[in-house]
Amino acid sequence: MTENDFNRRDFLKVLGWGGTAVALSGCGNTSIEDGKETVTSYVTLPSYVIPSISNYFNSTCAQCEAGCNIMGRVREGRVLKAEGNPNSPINRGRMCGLGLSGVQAHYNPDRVRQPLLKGEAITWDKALGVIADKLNGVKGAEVAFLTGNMSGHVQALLGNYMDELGSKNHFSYEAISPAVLRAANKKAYGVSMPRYRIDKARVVVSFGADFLGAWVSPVHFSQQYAQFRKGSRPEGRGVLVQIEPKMTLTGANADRWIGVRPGSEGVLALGIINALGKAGLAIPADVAAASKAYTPERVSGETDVTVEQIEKLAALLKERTPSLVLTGSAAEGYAHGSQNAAAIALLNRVLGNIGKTVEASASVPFPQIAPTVGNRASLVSLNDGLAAGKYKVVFSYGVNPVFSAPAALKFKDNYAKADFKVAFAQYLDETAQAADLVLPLESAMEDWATVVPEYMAAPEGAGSAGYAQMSFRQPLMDKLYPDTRGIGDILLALLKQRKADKYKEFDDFYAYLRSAVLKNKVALGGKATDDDDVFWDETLSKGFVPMKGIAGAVSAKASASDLRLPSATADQEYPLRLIPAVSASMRDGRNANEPWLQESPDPLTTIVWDSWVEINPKTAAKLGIVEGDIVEVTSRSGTIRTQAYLFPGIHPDAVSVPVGYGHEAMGRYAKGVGANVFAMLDAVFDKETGELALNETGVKISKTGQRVVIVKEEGPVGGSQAGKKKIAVQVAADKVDLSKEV
Amino acid sequence: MSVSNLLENWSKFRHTHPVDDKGHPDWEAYPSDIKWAMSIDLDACTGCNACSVACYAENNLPVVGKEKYSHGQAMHWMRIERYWDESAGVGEFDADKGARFLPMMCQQCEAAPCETVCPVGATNHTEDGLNSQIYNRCIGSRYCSANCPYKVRYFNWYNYPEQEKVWPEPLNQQLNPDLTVRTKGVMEKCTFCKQRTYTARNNAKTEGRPVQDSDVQTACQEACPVGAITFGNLFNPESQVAKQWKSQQVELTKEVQDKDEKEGNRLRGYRILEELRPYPSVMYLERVRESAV
Amino acid sequence: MQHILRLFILLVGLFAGAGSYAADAAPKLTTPDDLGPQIEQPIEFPHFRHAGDAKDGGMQINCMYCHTYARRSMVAGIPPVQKCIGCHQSIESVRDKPRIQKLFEYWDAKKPIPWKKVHDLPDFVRFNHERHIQRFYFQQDRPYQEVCGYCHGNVKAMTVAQRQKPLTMGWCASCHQKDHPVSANSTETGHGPNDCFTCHK
Amino acid sequence: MSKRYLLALYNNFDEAEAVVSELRNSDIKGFDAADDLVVKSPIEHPEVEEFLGEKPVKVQWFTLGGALTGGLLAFTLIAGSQASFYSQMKGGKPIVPIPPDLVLTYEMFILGGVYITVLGFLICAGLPARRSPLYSAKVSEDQIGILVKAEDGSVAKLREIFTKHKALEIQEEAGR
Amino acid sequence: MGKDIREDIAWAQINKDVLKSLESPRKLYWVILLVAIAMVGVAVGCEIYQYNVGLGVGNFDNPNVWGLYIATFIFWIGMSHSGTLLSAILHLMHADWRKPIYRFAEAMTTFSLMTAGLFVMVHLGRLWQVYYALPYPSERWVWPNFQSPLLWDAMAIFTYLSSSVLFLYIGSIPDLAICRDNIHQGWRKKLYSILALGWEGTDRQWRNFRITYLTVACFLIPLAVSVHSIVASDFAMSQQPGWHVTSFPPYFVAGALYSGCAAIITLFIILRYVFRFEEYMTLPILKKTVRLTFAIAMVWTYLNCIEFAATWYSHDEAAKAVLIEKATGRFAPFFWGMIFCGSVVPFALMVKKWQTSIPVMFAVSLLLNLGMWLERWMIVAPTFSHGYYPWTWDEHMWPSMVQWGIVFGSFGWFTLLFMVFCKVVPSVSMYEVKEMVYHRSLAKKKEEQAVKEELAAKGAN
Repeated sequence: MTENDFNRRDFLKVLGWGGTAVALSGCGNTSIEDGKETVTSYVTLPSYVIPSISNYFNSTCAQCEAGCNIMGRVREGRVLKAEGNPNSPINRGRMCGLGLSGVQAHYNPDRVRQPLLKGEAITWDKALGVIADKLNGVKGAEVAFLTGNMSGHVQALLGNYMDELGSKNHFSYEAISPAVLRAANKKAYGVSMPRYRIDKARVVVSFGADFLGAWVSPVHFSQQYAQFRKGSRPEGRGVLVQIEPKMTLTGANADRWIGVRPGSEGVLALGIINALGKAGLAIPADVAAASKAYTPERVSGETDVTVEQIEKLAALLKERTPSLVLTGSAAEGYAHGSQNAAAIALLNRVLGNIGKTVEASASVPFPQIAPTVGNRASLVSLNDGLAAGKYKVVFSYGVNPVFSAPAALKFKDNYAKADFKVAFAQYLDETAQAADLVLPLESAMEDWATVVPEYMAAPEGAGSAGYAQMSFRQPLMDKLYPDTRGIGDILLALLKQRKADKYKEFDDFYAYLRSAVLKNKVALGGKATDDDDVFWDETLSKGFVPMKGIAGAVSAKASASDLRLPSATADQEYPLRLIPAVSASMRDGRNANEPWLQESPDPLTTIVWDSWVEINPKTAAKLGIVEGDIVEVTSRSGTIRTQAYLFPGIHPDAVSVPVGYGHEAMGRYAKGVGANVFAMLDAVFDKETGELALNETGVKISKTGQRVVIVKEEGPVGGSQAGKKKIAVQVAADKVDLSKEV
Repeated sequence: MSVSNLLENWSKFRHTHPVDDKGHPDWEAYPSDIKWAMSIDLDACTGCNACSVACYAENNLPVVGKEKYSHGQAMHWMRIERYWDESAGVGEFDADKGARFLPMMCQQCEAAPCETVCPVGATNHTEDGLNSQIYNRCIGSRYCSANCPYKVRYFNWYNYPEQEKVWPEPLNQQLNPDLTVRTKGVMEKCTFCKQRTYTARNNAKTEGRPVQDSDVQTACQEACPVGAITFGNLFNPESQVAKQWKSQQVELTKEVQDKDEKEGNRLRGYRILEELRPYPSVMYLERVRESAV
Repeated sequence: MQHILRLFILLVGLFAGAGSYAADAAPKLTTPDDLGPQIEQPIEFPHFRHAGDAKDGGMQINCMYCHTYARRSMVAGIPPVQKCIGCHQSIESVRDKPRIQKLFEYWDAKKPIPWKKVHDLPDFVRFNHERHIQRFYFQQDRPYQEVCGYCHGNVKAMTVAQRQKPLTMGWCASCHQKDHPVSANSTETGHGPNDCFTCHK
Repeated sequence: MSKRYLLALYNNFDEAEAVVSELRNSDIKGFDAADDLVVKSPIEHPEVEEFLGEKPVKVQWFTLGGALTGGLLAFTLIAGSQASFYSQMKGGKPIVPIPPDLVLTYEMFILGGVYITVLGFLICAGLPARRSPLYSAKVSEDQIGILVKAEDGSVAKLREIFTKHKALEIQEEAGR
Repeated sequence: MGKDIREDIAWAQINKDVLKSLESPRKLYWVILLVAIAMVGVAVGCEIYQYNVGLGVGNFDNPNVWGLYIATFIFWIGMSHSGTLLSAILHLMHADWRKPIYRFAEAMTTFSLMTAGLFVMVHLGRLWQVYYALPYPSERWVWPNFQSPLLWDAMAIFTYLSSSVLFLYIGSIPDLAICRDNIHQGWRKKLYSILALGWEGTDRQWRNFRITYLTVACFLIPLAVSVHSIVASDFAMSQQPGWHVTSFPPYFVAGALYSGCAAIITLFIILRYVFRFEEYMTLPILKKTVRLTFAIAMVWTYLNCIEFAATWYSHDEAAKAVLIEKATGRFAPFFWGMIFCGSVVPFALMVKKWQTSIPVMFAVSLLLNLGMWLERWMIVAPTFSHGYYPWTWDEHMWPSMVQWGIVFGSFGWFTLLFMVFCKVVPSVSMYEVKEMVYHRSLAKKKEEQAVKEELAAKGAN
């Protein structure tokens, strides 16, 4: 690899994948075939490549923002599978289904293969020329760049580009990001994303944080959860209580799932504080004052949680410390979401968890590569700007707002108002279809990048306090399509249009990245005397580099003074609360065209290849709905038709529809599957942060008279074992001896 | 050939393998020093489906699509089952204590009901304790599936690679070359990642040492975010799986475990449908729930 | 009596006919002289020149010098072009032979040579070169010509390699059922695995 | 001296019986009732066999031989192939399990028995046979035929006996 | 109540009457034949489609891996048992009334076995590799698995089919000789003279014929029992709830005889009508067959009760669940249909007046056949959709038109074979009817003689 004339991509080339490469059509042909297939052979081959034996190259997963470190299994020039990097503090060698499906994003048959100008294939030179033309004479303030979460050197380049354009309009949008939580955390603990230590807690009370499914860094939290559940741990087996109106994967794994009335999470938190006080825990005066009015009886009435339950929970929290209270998307998606989050954060303060299970995290020492995290408020402001005709040229990368913006925002119409829209896209999704110019991206398995995760997990042991890391994404195989380019390369080319001489030393993004990394060798754990090539190779082979991060500090000064928690008001016309459910595999729908994800059943309903609406059996009985009824879910902003699924894990006042389905474009596996729940969300905003409140939509449900057989993994008896107690068994914790287990 | 073999093998194979008449293992007769086994901690399992997707990736499983899925023709070797509490009665579901998840795949039974009934001998017991499935030998009578108590055998109802075009170019480049893509009319099932155990055994043999835990992980085990799956050689007392089986007092060739007869048994290892005597090689650990809350 | 005789002849004839047909239909276990089909390769590689005995003008190169992966991988592998060039760039005497020129054409164009597979097993078969080389070459210490030649035939006398052995399942199994000494100077014997699953994937 | 064949047809078994007993008691030169007399009937008639005298039937021996061969062959084939099929183990059962093998042994026992019995029948009954020198379709309809072979000289005598017992028809042909 | 066969019927008349059935058929024959061919065409089309696309087109799913094919397979196997019952068992019992009707019953055995055999093929996922199931010495040294009941099945069917064909053939040699003697035109002449093997009815031939016929009959009886008990072992030897039942072999055998008898009644009536065989297929014979059917129906009902009771009072919860599922679940209409057709309808056979009523018996026999088909389906399907493992229970699987088409076509195939047979081989055994008439007249004579003697003795006194 250190040979000068050796281009790394050479051996990643797919060469003659006959017999040894893939065994297609396994059976049938039983004879020896002479001379029909070609042997995999190479011109040159590094000594570590042995045919039929896989090589593993470290890289970083791009399927969600957690940024797990992965190893790509490469054989005969093809990447076959993503496996976890065992040394990574984030995922510790593990993977989730979404991450594993990354290879299907790479090999996807529906990828865009060449630049498209209004649907016509053009060359890259022409495409870049068109961009230069269109930017000609446009003021910086008239250019907007919409991205999702970003970090690393691509972000640095983007920053440079925006500077060159003289634009400050970089909008970072994520449809399902925990944006309210960040703000609330900042207020309560002083850091927006502290390290949660589920593994150290004896009790975890999670207000709708689906940390095993789709929340922040699920694989990392799953690791912590595995520790937390170990009976042989010094703290003993941990207890998980999940409080949320719609059961998430985490709720399904809780010792106690509490189906709270939607929106009343903050009330319940204060009720628990109140009960804790009654149980004899010392409560700081301001908190005591704030929670004084929330007697268990009142709280019980508002939240639908029994008094007994609240008291039991308080007793458990008092007895078993340290505990950890988490705020998740289910609690923050309201107009008073920030208030909810603040009330819940008080619990951590009261219970003395801050500093114990809520730890300070560190951020990378280079601000230009630190993650820009997306939120929904930025989309709203972009939308407002578009509506006002402020932006002439709009770039979008890695986001699909036409699909995921609430219909009430009328984003699609506003987007059309911009003169020239450029989408950097891997698929021809809804946004790319609405764009004028589509530039095809390389997949994450062909591209170079660095990634700094927002949630900075740290390895065990000393030195974890100031730990920060930067992960590397490197090509795992040769480009499938010669006419695709990496985002870094495109940005570099665009920069060269503006300032050719400043960037002329960099042939491509790889060169830029390499030089940027080598320049900061020392900060990245190397010595100044290290050979550049050796250092670079070692870094790549590790897949990530630890850095001495800028450590933050957590404070326990959350104030309880300005809490205003509204009581729930009944909506006569739209009596049910719609909860858009975020599933671990589908998330916001950007991975909907990966068939493994479509075919892997939703863990709770086991439904595949379609969306559904979850209804509590009691509500369904009232409405006369049975499983498989096609129903119309109507809000003030829109209507969707989908199949009804009776689900015990949802509050009777709520219904839930998964997000990510209902694509009208994107590819053969995503198109036309299910209904898009984003399209029917009301435009209600969190009062403090301006975030779109996802759970604030009231709906009504009506039957259409049609009925289908739901396509799902579970059989007609549902989750019943039909009296067979020896299939999936559950025992009470005090009935087993967990402490001596191996 | 056959008569001399008969005479030669007669005495060798008169006795049953590996379960002799007394109902406990005749390990002496076991032809190798490896018995692959698994244990799955349901208390850790979160039901996230990562194992199942990993299995799709590793074992070239076809994605059949909605239409065929609706006909029950899904090809997931590892399926995640989700059960509810039924405190109020059968079919009356109660979500207060969450759900229970159970990853189900071929249990690699020691006395597998599927093996004896295959008319062509396409499924046999291997010397390392697996229940093999020889795709090319299969004629598709589906008798094995009919006789499987767990219903974990999956039949190729269609010609997925060629006629159904399940792997359109370039999706087919992802296929794992270590095992074939099965064509229509063939039964298939979980193999405990045969290609991985094969490589592990091969490497260990080349190095002249027994197989260790660190040599091999199944794809599901490797992916599992909570590490609920343990896999290894049950005959190696140093292996994690053997330790777990031992500490849970689960013995491979018993249909009723001694510990289950005892009062106040504080262990949680069990095997599914043990009473049918297939002697499954997968031990599950009961899900635990705190009752104080 | 006539009837009996007639019937007898009929039956015997039937059995004999069916038997001889069956015997004929089954591929023969070893076919020492029956070479497989001739396969056209991009370059007519003279195995006899490289691996042949010195008395026949060969250079007696060990098979595993070029097919170096055989001892550590499932597949024996075809050497990269680099390997050919490694020697041939310093062998001036044959530089202008047409085959060598062709080789250099590939090298200069940086293109891999599209060799055709000669010993091509069906897709559902797993054959492991490493295992066999380890067992017979390293442990049992047999000459490499014998070890490799058992399946590949007398390659050192061929130009382009041709399949000489049937490579059928029965042929594989005939060897797997034999007892072989476990090492060069051991009386202990063992045979190949019997499990279908070992070779079928 | 050349032989001649005579076929006489009768209406019922009583007449035929009378003819046969008379033929047997008669002393005609060159005619032996045991060898040269064949009775043909449209139905199976035990009395005919009775008055013709005991002639042992040997089909049973074929049956016995066939059945035993079939059974033995089956067991050897099955057990032998199980033992030599790479000794594949099946679901905790022995390589050569006796009880299941007996099922097929039993089937082959029957198969062998039936096949060889039928073969034995063909051999014992002399089938397939060429047409005998004299045959009348009446025999397969409703009449009983008595076919005799005798020397030229005794034809008249035989004819006389046949007519005496009200033969419906008498055919004659030179023999070989 | 019609008349029985006349003792004084002329033997030549028998020949004439029966041979008439071999003459050129009426138009209706061709119409039915064409319909049968069309039905076969449907099945062949379905099979080609299924062969090309895969078994999935039959709408199978993971638990329901066997559909109608295996149920129909058992149905046809079961139907084959009637021939053996009539020709072998009743032969040994010297029940002479079987003689006019056993020939077509035996033909039915052969053809239903041939139909059943096709279902084994249709059912396979890889029909083109079916030779893997044959025990032939191959270069690979690979053998089928002789422990598999499915292989026993194949072997039993082969044995039964070939034995039945031989039995049918041996039994009809004398009749073929009659045909040879009476038909002198065209291809038939050649065919019959070859098939008759030069049979002349000599005493030597008859002697060996009798013992052979008896021996083969003796073999056929245990063979028939073993065939259907082996089919039962396909289920009883497995471990599935509802299948793993000790009483399955006798239950299957009883069911087989039952459906066979029902089919005999159906065909009896059809042949009697079509060939005007009123003289031979007389109502007293029908009556006896009907009574026999009723007896077997009761045996079957009894075994059914035994099976249900054993399941109900056992501790096998899974088997009990399957039973409850059968009786109350999705299959309830079919289950109760089976009980109605199999156990209630036969009581119509008890009514004396109906026993000889052609239309009533025709309708009843069709219902019985339907009931027996349902029985087979109710054995196979519910266990699949309600096995040990609740998660895999499936209530939605319904056989697709491809499956139904092939099942439908199998009836056409059977009809086709049977109709061709009826025109080639006499469907009433002429020589045995002659024997029957002869023995009956002898017995009558003897009786008259005895009466006379008695009278004479009385007179003497």
